[in-house]
Amino acid sequence: MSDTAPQPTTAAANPPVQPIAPGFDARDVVRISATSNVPQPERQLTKLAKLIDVSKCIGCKACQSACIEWNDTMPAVEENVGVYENPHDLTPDMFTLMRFAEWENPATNELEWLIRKDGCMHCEDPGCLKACPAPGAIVQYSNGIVDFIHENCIGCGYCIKGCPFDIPRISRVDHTAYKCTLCSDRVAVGQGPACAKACPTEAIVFGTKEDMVAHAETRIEDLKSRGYENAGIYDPEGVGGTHVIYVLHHADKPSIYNDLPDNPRISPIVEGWKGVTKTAGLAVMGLAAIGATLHGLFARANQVEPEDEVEAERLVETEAPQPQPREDV
Amino acid sequence: MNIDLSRRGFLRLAGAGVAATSLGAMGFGEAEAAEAAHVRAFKLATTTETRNTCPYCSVACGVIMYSRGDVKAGETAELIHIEGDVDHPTNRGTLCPKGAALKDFVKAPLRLTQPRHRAAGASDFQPITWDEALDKIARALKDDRDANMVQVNENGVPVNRWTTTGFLAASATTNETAWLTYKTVRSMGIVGFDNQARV
Amino acid sequence: MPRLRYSEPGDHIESRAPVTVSRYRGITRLNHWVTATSLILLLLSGLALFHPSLFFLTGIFGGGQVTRWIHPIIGIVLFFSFLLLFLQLWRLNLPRPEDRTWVANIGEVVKGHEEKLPELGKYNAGQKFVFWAMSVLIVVLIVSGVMIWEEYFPALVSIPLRRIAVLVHSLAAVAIILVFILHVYAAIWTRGTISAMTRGTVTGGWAWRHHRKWLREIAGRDRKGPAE
Amino acid sequence: MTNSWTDIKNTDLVVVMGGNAAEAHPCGFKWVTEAKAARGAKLIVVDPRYTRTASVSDYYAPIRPGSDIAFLMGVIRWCIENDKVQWDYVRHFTNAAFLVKDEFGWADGLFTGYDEERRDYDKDSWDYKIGEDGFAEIDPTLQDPRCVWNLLKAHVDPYTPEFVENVCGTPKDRFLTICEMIGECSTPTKTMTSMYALGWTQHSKGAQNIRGMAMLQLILGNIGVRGGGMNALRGHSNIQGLTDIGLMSNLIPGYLNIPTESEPDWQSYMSSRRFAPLRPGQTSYWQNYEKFMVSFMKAMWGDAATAQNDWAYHYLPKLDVPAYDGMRMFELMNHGQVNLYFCQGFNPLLAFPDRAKLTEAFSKLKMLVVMDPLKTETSHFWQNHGIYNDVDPASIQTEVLELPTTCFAEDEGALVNSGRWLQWHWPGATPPGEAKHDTWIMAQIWTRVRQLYQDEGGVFPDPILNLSWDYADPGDPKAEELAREMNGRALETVRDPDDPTRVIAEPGQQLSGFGELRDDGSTMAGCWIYTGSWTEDGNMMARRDNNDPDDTGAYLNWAFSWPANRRILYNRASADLQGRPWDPSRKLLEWNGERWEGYDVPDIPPTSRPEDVGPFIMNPEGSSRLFSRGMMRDGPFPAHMEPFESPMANVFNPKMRGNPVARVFAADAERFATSEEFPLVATSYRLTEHFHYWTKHNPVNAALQPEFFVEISEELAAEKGIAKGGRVRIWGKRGQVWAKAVVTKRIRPLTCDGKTVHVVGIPLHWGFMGSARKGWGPNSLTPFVGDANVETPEFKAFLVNIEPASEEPVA
Repeated sequence: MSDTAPQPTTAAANPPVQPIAPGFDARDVVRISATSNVPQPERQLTKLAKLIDVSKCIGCKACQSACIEWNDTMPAVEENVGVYENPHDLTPDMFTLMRFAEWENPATNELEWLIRKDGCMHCEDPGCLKACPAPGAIVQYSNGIVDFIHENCIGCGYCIKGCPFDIPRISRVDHTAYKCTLCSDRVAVGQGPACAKACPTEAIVFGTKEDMVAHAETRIEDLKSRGYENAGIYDPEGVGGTHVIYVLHHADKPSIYNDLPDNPRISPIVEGWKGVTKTAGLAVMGLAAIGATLHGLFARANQVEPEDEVEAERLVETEAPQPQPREDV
Repeated sequence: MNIDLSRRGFLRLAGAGVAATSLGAMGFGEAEAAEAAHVRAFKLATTTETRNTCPYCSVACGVIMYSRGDVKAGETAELIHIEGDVDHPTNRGTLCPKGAALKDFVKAPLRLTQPRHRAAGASDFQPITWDEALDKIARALKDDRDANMVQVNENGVPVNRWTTTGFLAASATTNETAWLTYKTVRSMGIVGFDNQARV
Repeated sequence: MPRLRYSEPGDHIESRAPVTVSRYRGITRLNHWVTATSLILLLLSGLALFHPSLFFLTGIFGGGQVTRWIHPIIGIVLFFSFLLLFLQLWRLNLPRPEDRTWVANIGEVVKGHEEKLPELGKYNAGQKFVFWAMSVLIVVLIVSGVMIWEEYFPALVSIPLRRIAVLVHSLAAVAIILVFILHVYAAIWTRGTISAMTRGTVTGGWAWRHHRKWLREIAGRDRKGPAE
Repeated sequence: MTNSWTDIKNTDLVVVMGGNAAEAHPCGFKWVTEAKAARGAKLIVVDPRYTRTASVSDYYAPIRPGSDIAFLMGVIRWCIENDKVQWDYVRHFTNAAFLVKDEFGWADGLFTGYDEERRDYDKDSWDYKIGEDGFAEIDPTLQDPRCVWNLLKAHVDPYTPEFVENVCGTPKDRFLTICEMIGECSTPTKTMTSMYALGWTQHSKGAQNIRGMAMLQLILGNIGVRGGGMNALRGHSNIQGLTDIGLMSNLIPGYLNIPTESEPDWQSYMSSRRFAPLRPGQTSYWQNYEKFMVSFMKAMWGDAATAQNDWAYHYLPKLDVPAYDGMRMFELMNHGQVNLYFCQGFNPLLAFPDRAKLTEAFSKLKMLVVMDPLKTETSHFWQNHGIYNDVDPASIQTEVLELPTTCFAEDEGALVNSGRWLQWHWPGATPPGEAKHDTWIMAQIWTRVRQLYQDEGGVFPDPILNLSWDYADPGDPKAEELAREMNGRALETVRDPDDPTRVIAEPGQQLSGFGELRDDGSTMAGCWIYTGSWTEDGNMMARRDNNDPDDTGAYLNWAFSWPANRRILYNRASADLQGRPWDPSRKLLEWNGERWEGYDVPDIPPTSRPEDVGPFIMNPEGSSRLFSRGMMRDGPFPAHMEPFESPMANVFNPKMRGNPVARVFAADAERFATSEEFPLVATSYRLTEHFHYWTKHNPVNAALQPEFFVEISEELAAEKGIAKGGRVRIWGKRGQVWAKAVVTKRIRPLTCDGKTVHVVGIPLHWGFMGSARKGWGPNSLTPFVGDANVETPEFKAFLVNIEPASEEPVA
């Protein structure tokens, strides 16, 4: 096995039909949910990224369609609720979703239809993985892909609370969490994700993060030449950067793109819960248990003396009922 | 909660539970993942590829159909996936939301699988064999043609036109189908002939 | 007859030589043990999801999926079972002035010098603390628990609120486990106590030593005869 | 398309008007984004709605449905006024210099020769002055007041920016910004491309919309050049092919015509078709008409077609009306004059206008035969589906046969894309159940009919009995056999006319180009423009070499493009009069002193000198036409006409309704609405999530866009009390539908003729069959009238009203 896996790019060639060994596997895992000090792999895969150029996106939903077909999911036929989003939200059967926003640019008074492909951002510092209590249910490979291992998932939904982007969804059928895998199975054989392959305008491209950032720069240049001074890249630091990055015409205000978080980070509450609470709590409970045991063993127990029994008998035999103590009245 | 599922969950996960317990017993260490990290097996491995073009709009994107079984080898072929053809100059592997879902169009729940006949006034279709259907059609064509063919107009000019039968041709059939259809329709003198070019 | 201040109507002298006193009716004991069992199961399943080093505990329940599914259900059982218990016990767990003195001299309690303390009714301040702490924490746990019950209330509250709920839930869990430890420990350390929840009776000596007012009240009442 | 999808990457400016490429042709639109990203090209969208194409445009302007001609004439006026004209191109490659008859004129919205009775023009005056030499008179200086250029100037004069604003509702400043962006492309080194579709064709003056832009493109010198052209984005995958092969009432493969009653014999038929050149030395390619026609007759009737019997001329039907198009057939059907009707992969119940009328018409048939891969609305027109198809089956006496066909995945053959590429495809799946290939079905029907005529005799059996049918298995012809037949082969030895010793093709050999076709019966070809697609070298349509020297986007070795594998039509016009490319950086063809060379197949003979032969060889003038003579029924210049259902009167002539020469059947005239009863302008369109009425059968696409909706402005919603996502009722003169309301900023009220005009957008993907939720198509509302020249229904501009509706009653 070579020490570097094949370098995938968007549909560099048609998918292979001959059996081929996956380019990465358990040996390339750098983070595992509910598991500390994971042994670091000998080899480091090149960091990957999917670039979504919102300025090129025509909102055609080819990515959704390709995603459904590749993953063999089948979202329900819902109803129209007055918007273009269908399904209405991410679901266990819809890992990516076009979100549409009609925005009037106060600077130009022009209407802009901002269409953003929503889905897992594959954070460098994944909140889902941090929150997950099930060992091995969520893993991160050294190429940046954050993947769910369904056999290990217990369906508790902690990943939902951990995710800064509201991405994972729990299946009502098998009670495990689902989200975009970045088509890890395709990437493993040197293909780009299904959505990137399909995207008609190549608004979605896939490759090494380095290349994607470089490509983003050229796009930003073009956008600036068309009057979008604030065009820029969205690769939020708060989560250590992401392996799904956006080119936005208005990078100064991500939230206009259907509430894309301005400064996403793992919630301090989640950090607290999974950090100090977890450790301190366990410690306190442990100490209390141990303390009690020791005290029980070494301290003298509170015994009932024989004279107590005598007193009791005398009382039962002789004592008249006590007068009611005044203070009780 | 689907009890049945939890039962299966129970059975599936019981082993894991036991493993974890024993692990825990040994030195109270952290439980390890029951299932090692892995990526899903690549589903197109060992399928048969066939080049085709998308039947929807006139961009005519190149597609590759992946099937189990090979039609050219005379086998029955089950379509399992369709993806854009990277070699194609126009779409370069990309597909739109319709094209990307072509497999499920081919396998549409309402695909027709047998000839059906609806009698006058009937409230539903009944199955009919191909032979019965085709003979019915041939007979109807001949009878109507013989009855209504206009051979000459009022000025005695030969016109050989047949207007009481019409034919709407498709928009996504092959040129070859179109040519055979043309020959059939024109040789009979049908003038009520149109296709979907305008709608 | 005078209103009972230190005992339940059911409490009575079981036998006179040696004196045994009936402290809990069968139904109350059953109620207590159902509550206790669910609390222990919750503790085990909860801890399994609380800290990876305890995840192996899911094995007891048949794996993570089942643990995840069963934990909240047991929670519901606990809640209602404890509710019953609460309705039976809350009156005599109301604070009394002597509790203050008792708490002030908690040192003597630990040393076992109860003669230096005021006479007590059916419960001492420690027991009352356990009772009220349990009551409050169980309410907190059930409320926060429902908020994060993915399976049946996936979108009951917003994700930010769910984050708070899960934090509160785990903090409350830690607290209730501490209270639980205290409760169990006290029951063991104070010899002769367990039988109250097993057989339902305690020895006269135990009653005299720890809950003299309670003993006096039922003794006096029995003297007049239970007929009244 | 004059150009190809891949050529769009060569453009500097894309104008999407009368179309919505990003939504309807996403993968073709890729080349627009390519041009933007790589060349810095700009994208302009003019549409009543702010579409998904507009969402990635550089500039957008709204327009009132059905007012495109006013807009386009306005742009032409602005270009002329501001000298944004590519003069060399206009002078040499258009008919600007041709002198027009003095009688020709235009007044009150009408051209000379209008006959209100016949709803038609006498077009005699719409032509050139012909000199003694038999050639058209010209004035190269463009000084003569009767030259086309000056007549054009006069014609567009009324279309001022104010006029445009008033008629189209397009704000003046937006209109002018667009004029300036377009004007930049009048330099030889900048090109603009026009991408349009049904947004222009589906009007009662659709053809004139397109002429309007074509004229603008000629004035800017953008026809025949890389990154330019008139690019019609055809709707369906092989609608180009079916049109090429002439599956229309009045066509013969290769755009030849079915004769009319006024052409009783071969001579009279040919006389009006071999156009002689109108200028010295011009090609006038239709002079070869007879070669194509004879080869076709030989392909049809083989030995039964001889010079003696006028090539079996009488086997062809003769028309008494311009065409028995779909709409005329439904009109006849409705009068009980049609007994038997076939629908092959076509769902007319949702595709043609005025569904109520269609249902009535179908109910009067004796038998309806539907061949389709899917259970369609048409094959179930008689079945009750509650409010979605409220009919009484018992009262419908039509017999229906539903025949399961294969689909693309299961069959083999060629489809022709919008860029005229014939691409071969192969089967990769086994047909479901008893589904059969369309070729098998047609062959089975025909052979059985022939059998009946052989056994029983009957009326005029000759064309059937003599039809050539030499296939290995007559009951199941193979795609290859049919493709070879269309390409054509030699029947006798074909020799080089200039050098009779040189043999071009031996009998039985496949021909390699339509230049080899003969009018003496020695060749046969089913479709002359396809000659060269399956030669002695094999199947050219199956070629898959995607090399593209110098990245011109031509891909000459990928598949086959008609005619003669040419990728850009009129490509000689990419070079100036001396044969030098207008834009050296975008060379397509160049005259090297002896011959034309470059990246494409020249569309004039490779050795004909640039000064001598004009680029537009199909026209007798040798040049393109700013003035179209009598070629179109509704005028030699496009003039503003209102839709038949319009919120305002025609400003040129208030009495004129719609297109004065469009065909209107008596009953339908009664069913046109006025803006008094129906104040809202409706327009129909496609959504990117769906394809026509097919993908509602696909659960995936059904999930992506599940339910029928209409789009309205926030202003209209407020006015009518309609809530976002609420259910509404939309009704017109011919029917009513219920839909969900999408309330959007992307549709804004327009101000036309001083009035506020609200637009209601009605997408067309729903019906009562399939996986999506049940709904309706806009055709329940649209008027039964079509374009004056080609009868494309007026789907894009009609009148309706809208109101909030209660939730659907549970059946």
